[in-house]
Amino acid sequence: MILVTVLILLPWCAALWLSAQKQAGQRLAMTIALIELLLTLILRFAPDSMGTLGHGLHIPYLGGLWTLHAGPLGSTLALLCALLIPVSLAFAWRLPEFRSLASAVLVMAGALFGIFYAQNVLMFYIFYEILALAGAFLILRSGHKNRAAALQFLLYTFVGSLLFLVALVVVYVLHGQQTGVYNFSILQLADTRISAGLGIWLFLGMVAGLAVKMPLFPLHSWAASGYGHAAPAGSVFLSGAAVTAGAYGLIHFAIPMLPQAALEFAPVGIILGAIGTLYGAFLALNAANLRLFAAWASVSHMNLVALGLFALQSQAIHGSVFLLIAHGVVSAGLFGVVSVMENRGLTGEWAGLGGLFRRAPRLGAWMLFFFLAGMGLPGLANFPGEFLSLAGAFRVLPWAAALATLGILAGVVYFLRAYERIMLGPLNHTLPETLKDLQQGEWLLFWVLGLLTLWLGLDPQVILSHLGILLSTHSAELIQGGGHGV
Amino acid sequence: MMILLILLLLLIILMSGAALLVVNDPMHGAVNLGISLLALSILFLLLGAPFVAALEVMLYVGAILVLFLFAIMLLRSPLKVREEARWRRGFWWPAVLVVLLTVVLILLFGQRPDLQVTIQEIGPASVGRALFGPYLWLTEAVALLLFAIIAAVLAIHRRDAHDT
Amino acid sequence: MAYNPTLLPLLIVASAALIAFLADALTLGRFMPWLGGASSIAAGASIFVEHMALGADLYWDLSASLLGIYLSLAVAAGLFFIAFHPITRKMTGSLVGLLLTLLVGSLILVSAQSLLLLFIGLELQVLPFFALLAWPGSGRAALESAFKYALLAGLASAQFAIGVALIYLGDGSLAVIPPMGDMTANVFGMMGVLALLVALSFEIAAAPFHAWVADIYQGAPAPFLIFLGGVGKVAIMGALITLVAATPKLEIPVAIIAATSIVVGNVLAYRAGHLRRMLGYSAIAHAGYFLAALAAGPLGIIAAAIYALVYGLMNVGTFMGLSALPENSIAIPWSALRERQPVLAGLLGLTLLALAGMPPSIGFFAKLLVIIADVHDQAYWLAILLALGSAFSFAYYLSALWKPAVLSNPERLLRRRSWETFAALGIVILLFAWLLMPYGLS
Amino acid sequence: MNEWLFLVPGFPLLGALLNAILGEHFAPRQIGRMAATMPFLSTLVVFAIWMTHGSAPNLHDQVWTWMAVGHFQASIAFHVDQVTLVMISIAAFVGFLIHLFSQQYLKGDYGERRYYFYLNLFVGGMLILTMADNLLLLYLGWETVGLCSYALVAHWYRKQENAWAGRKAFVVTRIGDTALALAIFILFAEYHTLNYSPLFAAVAASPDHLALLIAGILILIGAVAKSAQFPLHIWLPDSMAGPSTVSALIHAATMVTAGVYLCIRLYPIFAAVPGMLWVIGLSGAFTAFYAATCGIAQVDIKRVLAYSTISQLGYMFLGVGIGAPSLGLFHLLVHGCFKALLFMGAGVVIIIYKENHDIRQMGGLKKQQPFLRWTFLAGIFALAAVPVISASFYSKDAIIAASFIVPGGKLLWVLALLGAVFTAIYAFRLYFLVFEGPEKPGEPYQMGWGMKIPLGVLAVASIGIGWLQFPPGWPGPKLWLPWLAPELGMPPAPAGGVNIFLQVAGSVATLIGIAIAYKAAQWEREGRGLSRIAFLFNAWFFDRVFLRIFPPIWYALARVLDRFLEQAGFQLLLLGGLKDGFGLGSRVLESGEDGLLSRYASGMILGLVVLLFIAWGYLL
Amino acid sequence: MTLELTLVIAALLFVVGVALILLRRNLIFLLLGIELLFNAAMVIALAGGARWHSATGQVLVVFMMALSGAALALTLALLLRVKHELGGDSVDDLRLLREEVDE
Repeated sequence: MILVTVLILLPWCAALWLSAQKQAGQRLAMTIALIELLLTLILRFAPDSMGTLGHGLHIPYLGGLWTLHAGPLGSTLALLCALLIPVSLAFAWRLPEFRSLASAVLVMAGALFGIFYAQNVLMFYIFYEILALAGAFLILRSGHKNRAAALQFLLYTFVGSLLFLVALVVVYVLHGQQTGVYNFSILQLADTRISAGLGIWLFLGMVAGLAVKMPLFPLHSWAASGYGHAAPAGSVFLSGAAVTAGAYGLIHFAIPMLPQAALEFAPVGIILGAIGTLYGAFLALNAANLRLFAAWASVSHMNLVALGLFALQSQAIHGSVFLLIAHGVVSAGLFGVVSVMENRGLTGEWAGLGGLFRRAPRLGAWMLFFFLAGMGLPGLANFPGEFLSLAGAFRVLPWAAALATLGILAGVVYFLRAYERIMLGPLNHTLPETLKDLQQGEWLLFWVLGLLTLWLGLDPQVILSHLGILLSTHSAELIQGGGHGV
Repeated sequence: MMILLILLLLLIILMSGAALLVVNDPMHGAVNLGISLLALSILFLLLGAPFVAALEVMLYVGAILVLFLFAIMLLRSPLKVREEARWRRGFWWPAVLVVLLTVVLILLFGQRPDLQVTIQEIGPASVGRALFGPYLWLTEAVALLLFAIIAAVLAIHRRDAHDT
Repeated sequence: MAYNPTLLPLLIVASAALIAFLADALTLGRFMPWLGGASSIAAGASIFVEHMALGADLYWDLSASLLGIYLSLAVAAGLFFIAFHPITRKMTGSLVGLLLTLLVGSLILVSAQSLLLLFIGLELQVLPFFALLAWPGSGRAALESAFKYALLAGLASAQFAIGVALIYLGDGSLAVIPPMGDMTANVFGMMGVLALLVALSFEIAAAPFHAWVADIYQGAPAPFLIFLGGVGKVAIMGALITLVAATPKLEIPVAIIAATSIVVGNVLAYRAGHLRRMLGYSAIAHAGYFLAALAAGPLGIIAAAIYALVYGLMNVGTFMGLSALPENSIAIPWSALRERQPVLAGLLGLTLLALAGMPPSIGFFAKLLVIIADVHDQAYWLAILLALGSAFSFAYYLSALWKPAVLSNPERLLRRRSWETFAALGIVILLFAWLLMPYGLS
Repeated sequence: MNEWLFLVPGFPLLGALLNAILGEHFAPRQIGRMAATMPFLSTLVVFAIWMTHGSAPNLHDQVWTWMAVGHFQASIAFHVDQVTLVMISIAAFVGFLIHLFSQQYLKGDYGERRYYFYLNLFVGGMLILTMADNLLLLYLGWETVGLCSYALVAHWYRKQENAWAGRKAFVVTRIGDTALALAIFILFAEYHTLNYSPLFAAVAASPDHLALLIAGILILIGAVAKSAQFPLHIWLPDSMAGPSTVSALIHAATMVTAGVYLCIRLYPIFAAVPGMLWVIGLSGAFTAFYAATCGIAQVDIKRVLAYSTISQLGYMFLGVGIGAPSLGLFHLLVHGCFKALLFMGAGVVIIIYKENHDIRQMGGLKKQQPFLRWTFLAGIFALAAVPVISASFYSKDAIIAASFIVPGGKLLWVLALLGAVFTAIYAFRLYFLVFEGPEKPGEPYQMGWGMKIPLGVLAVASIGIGWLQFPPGWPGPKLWLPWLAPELGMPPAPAGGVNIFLQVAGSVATLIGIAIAYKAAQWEREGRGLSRIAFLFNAWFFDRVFLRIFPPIWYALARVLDRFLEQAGFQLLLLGGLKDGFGLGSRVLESGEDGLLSRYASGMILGLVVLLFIAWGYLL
Repeated sequence: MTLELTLVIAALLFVVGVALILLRRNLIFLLLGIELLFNAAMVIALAGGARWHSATGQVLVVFMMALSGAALALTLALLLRVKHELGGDSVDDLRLLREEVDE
């Protein structure tokens, strides 16, 4: 219980301290990040840590606000986010605006841990909003200081999340009227009887709020400008860790609250996910520069996660969660490569690149490695997730899953075309003379991410076997029974 | 006979109101207001409130109207009597609004309960008893307010205050 | 009506006001803010003591006493705050006197049960502002804003008077809850109540009657806006609560006004460039949220009371922050403010976030309560409108946080040690006051 | 023996891993030698398996569970039976020979370390593909092999067209991979399992024709793309841009045969659907004929061999299609040997003529390189299926003969026979142009023992290996078919008179081809050769048509989606619209209050009037 | 006698007052308009007093008179300063505070 509270509040105090100081404080930020990693490791693998950790802050009408519950899914995602903090800070080590980026990332990290260990839906909502706000500051402060992009990100997430709030309150009030107990904890709200018609509207509200964060197809256009204008090191955390909040919210809160409506929404969700995957692939092909390319690649993968998640089928949902974690690591690698190139003064425009492999073979090798992972090459992180999601979704809606499978082909086209434009072919004369290859620090960072990707690719059971029954017991029979078999 | 008198008063107020709307010089406006106020005090007498009728003449016509005249006198720059435009620039749109207002008042007027009443004289004594009986604290509050207004007006017009 | 304990708070404050007025003559003006502050705290304490007492026309029920205590504490805080502001160097006595009359009016408004008392409370509360807004030492813009406010407030009080008269004509008694049934039983009562509603919604700047608010916020000197936004508006909201509680049939017009003001407020604020005008327009939106709570039945009344209180707190915090800035500042010079007044900058940032409804602050929980009340009353469309409104409010509030205005000469920023303590207290309240809220409910 | 199975793919993967980690600290020479020892070790293990379980191999090694969610059980498990044993021996042995050959072939070239890394990874991937016991592991091997072919074809990345050729290879094979993935989904959705034996049992138990038909077609598309069969063959001629050793290994012996191996492995699925086998046979026969016609008009030495590979693979598919997978496998084995030999020989020829691939500028090399000439000639004999002495006479002619007696096989037989004629033409045309005729001296080049041993071994193999299985009615050992019978069943064998007629027809076709080839070589030297036929030279213009249709559509769709849907749709309408909507709204409302006092008052009165109307209408 | 006529007079006063405020250009007329509104209120109050035979009507009138006078006094004081400092006494001169629409 205290462990989680420290886990959440420590980064916030650190962020406060950082913003108050004058000098950059890299060392402080990195130590905090490593402490966080240690804490999440303990929480994930400590023998007795599973289950409800403690009740706190019990408020009459709102229920126990600070009840913390370390579920298998929540603590695994927390581990992923804790890993991404030091990675993103390491990539941003020499950025001039390190201080604001680090404080934004730390605030987001605290909010994320709050989300993963929350048992009370209102507490989840509060951390979700703080995450969105910190994300907007990250986009604004770190990259090109572009206010329009930050504002667009803000509008998308806040309109969505407030609709989620209204839907949540309706469920809360209905539950209160039915059972007389006014409480926001998910255990209580899970079994409210809601009429089908109203249920669909509520679920749409919740999907609007949560699916905007993992950019589901129609609500995705903040991602391009958001990732495009934030510093790539910031986008490492934004696209790696922050998007998991939306998916986690759907699995842990939205679906258990409205299982029947979730079942009816499944076909629509799969179709949107399929369209989104292809749409992201095509736009990545046509991206104007490297940042947008990585952004659209991330959007395409996250839509595949959405496809698996909405299929509500045991393989699909395990696959989508695994792809979520794999995407976190792989997109960290992708954006890491982008940030390393930008540290070396390359603008990321296609004209300024070409034949880079000759000057920086190590960078070229690692870029190919992460591009292959992005393509879903078997043996690397994305493949198990993609394959399980598609196989599961295929059993629910075959033609839509077939459409999404084209994404495998589209993936090769845009990744290899980009790789060829950057690395292969004759050496581009405009490249700066002093182009150094990967230094010791960056090389080590890529090795860590690379080994993790390889390990996840070859032995996915390390995560899949620990996920347990993803859909909470209540909604599981309803879905499994009414749904699409194991 | 009473009806005739009230109709006459209605006519006078209508006349002075119309004049007020049309007249150009603010001095004439103030005079017209005075006429309608006097007609009103007669109406108050008819309604059986002699104290208020007297008050109307003394307080309203005497004090407030005189206040207006002072203000106009202070505002009027004696040099030129320029022919300034009577109506505001955007005239038509609010005019339509006023007509609408009258229409809705007439519509509502249609649904009134019957108002047949026998007038009883309520002299100043009972009003005085009421003022300092049940409404004592109210009068004290108004007293405080008036005192505050005096302080406020003084504050606004301090001579050396114009240093901004 | 003979003396009874419910009148005690009014008497304390009224006597302090009179003393303050005299003090100017005896050149004791400098101590008046402290006296004023002490007397309002005493008034607040007395309200707390005879909590839930029913006077002849004053009834300190739950919401009235809650708001009453808040009002007196806010005025006390305001007085202690402006004691150091340069604008109060001249005629502090009469200034404090006017502010205390304002407090008397507000306390009457919050707890009045008789229409005439309500009318006088309104006048007591509105008239001092005519002078305060144009206080010597404030610019020409302040004068224009004062005159506009004076004229429009005059029109509003005239309508209020007609309303009172009509209701009296209708059912013969001046009580807000007349003995035989509802005020709106007959046509005159209905017209009268609507006139009252129009006058009061003008005062809190709800939609169709909102036009004046932007000019006043732009022109008026910041210290007095603490009182206009923090105290005046909250009192009027208290009066509206008693009015709507007494006449359930008013919920449809209130809902309509709420919807229009949320839409109008957000649309205007989204485009407003000038910081103070943006705050003005957003005040319209907040009036809309308050009315949305009011239109939601019995639970709505409690939610409205809490929302009024929270809104007042946020306004006090914002304008305390703004009064440190020079008069005509278009945007907040964050960097300069941070060096000279770090905690005050923190308070200003936090209040902007609270006004927008950022979760950990009480702004969010007040809005949450309003949404719960609306949903409870099946008014889903109002809840969704409120949600969308506050989502867009983030856009313009945060753009105020982001606009990097550079101050030509940082010295013009006022620096006061004591303001830091006010700011710290404000931050603590804003962040943790929501813990108390549910206990207030139960 | 079971638990040692993982070593077979393990050694090359270990080699690749060592190369990746420690590569920078060693000289390319040592990396090369380390890389070569790895396939040698796995060949030893394979040899050990031959020794111990040669007669009826049925080994199984479960290493670790890869994925296990509900019914979706896929584990890293290797299974060796007759077919797999043949495939892994080719992959391991030929792989080792190629490693040995490239020690000298690529000495001093840039990116040598990268070359050996991908070569080791390729051999490992190929071994995993063939030894996998479930579809998912096969898919892993399938894609790793695709990746290595991309990287090795684009080995000399400094020239733009080489990089593009690599990408083209990977994209086209990836089309096949997507089809294969879809087939796996269908099979999993229908039969809830990915392992072979339970899958075949379930298919046999309840054959659902529609699903199996679609799955079959999709698997065929996958095999066609990987083995460069007719519609999806365009990538093979272009991938000659890579080094010859790569072509020898990948585009001759191992990767391209993966498609055939897939069809052989999933034979029960095809058999369950009536008419499916005939479709495979037709695609094989037509490709054989089509590629052979293109082969005769090529001028680049490696492109001739590329089209010859496509056509020979066509014969293997024909073999599977007519219900004789064991014959197909036999031809695969034979082809693996002589095609690798030819490619390596071609590589040496190219070095001698200083990177000039045009066979018209070559000639009379037999005097300068006698050893190369004899080994190359052995390969050409095998390619053209010269009766009795060449190995492919026993395998290819057996397939052509078997196709005659299969119901509906007449058309296939005619195509195959014509293909055989054209094969003989281009084979010997190539030989005559390069080695016979007036001498055009090239660079003197001394082949070390590292190059001579592979060429010699493969030359002997391409002659001798045919004797494993004599045609019916001939005296001599018939070992191959009975050995494979328990797993793949006996192929249809023509009887008595028909048999003799077919064998004679095959041999006559080859001899006619050789005669025409002699004339064609002379025409070619005089400049009036077959290469002037543009239709054949550009492989029936298929490549150009394909490239003008699909990529432009794909990029245009991307541009359209980006400009109209993203910029116009989301940015402009949704967000821009929102902003303007707000702007418009606020301007309208603002005009209502341009600071004018009475405008405010009228706002109030308007509010009052509206409320009174509502009161009059509803509330009373 | 019936009170209809009195109410008609009150309605007339109300409409004229509103018309004055909305239409006239000179500020003095606006103030006159407000006075008319207050008088209308007084008439209605007295009609009520007459109808219910109680002195409350007259008490209402007394208070209204006091308050309207107070409000008028303050507004006129402000008007004088406006005339002195902003230079105009008509409605259109009050344009200092407005949304610079073209910013």
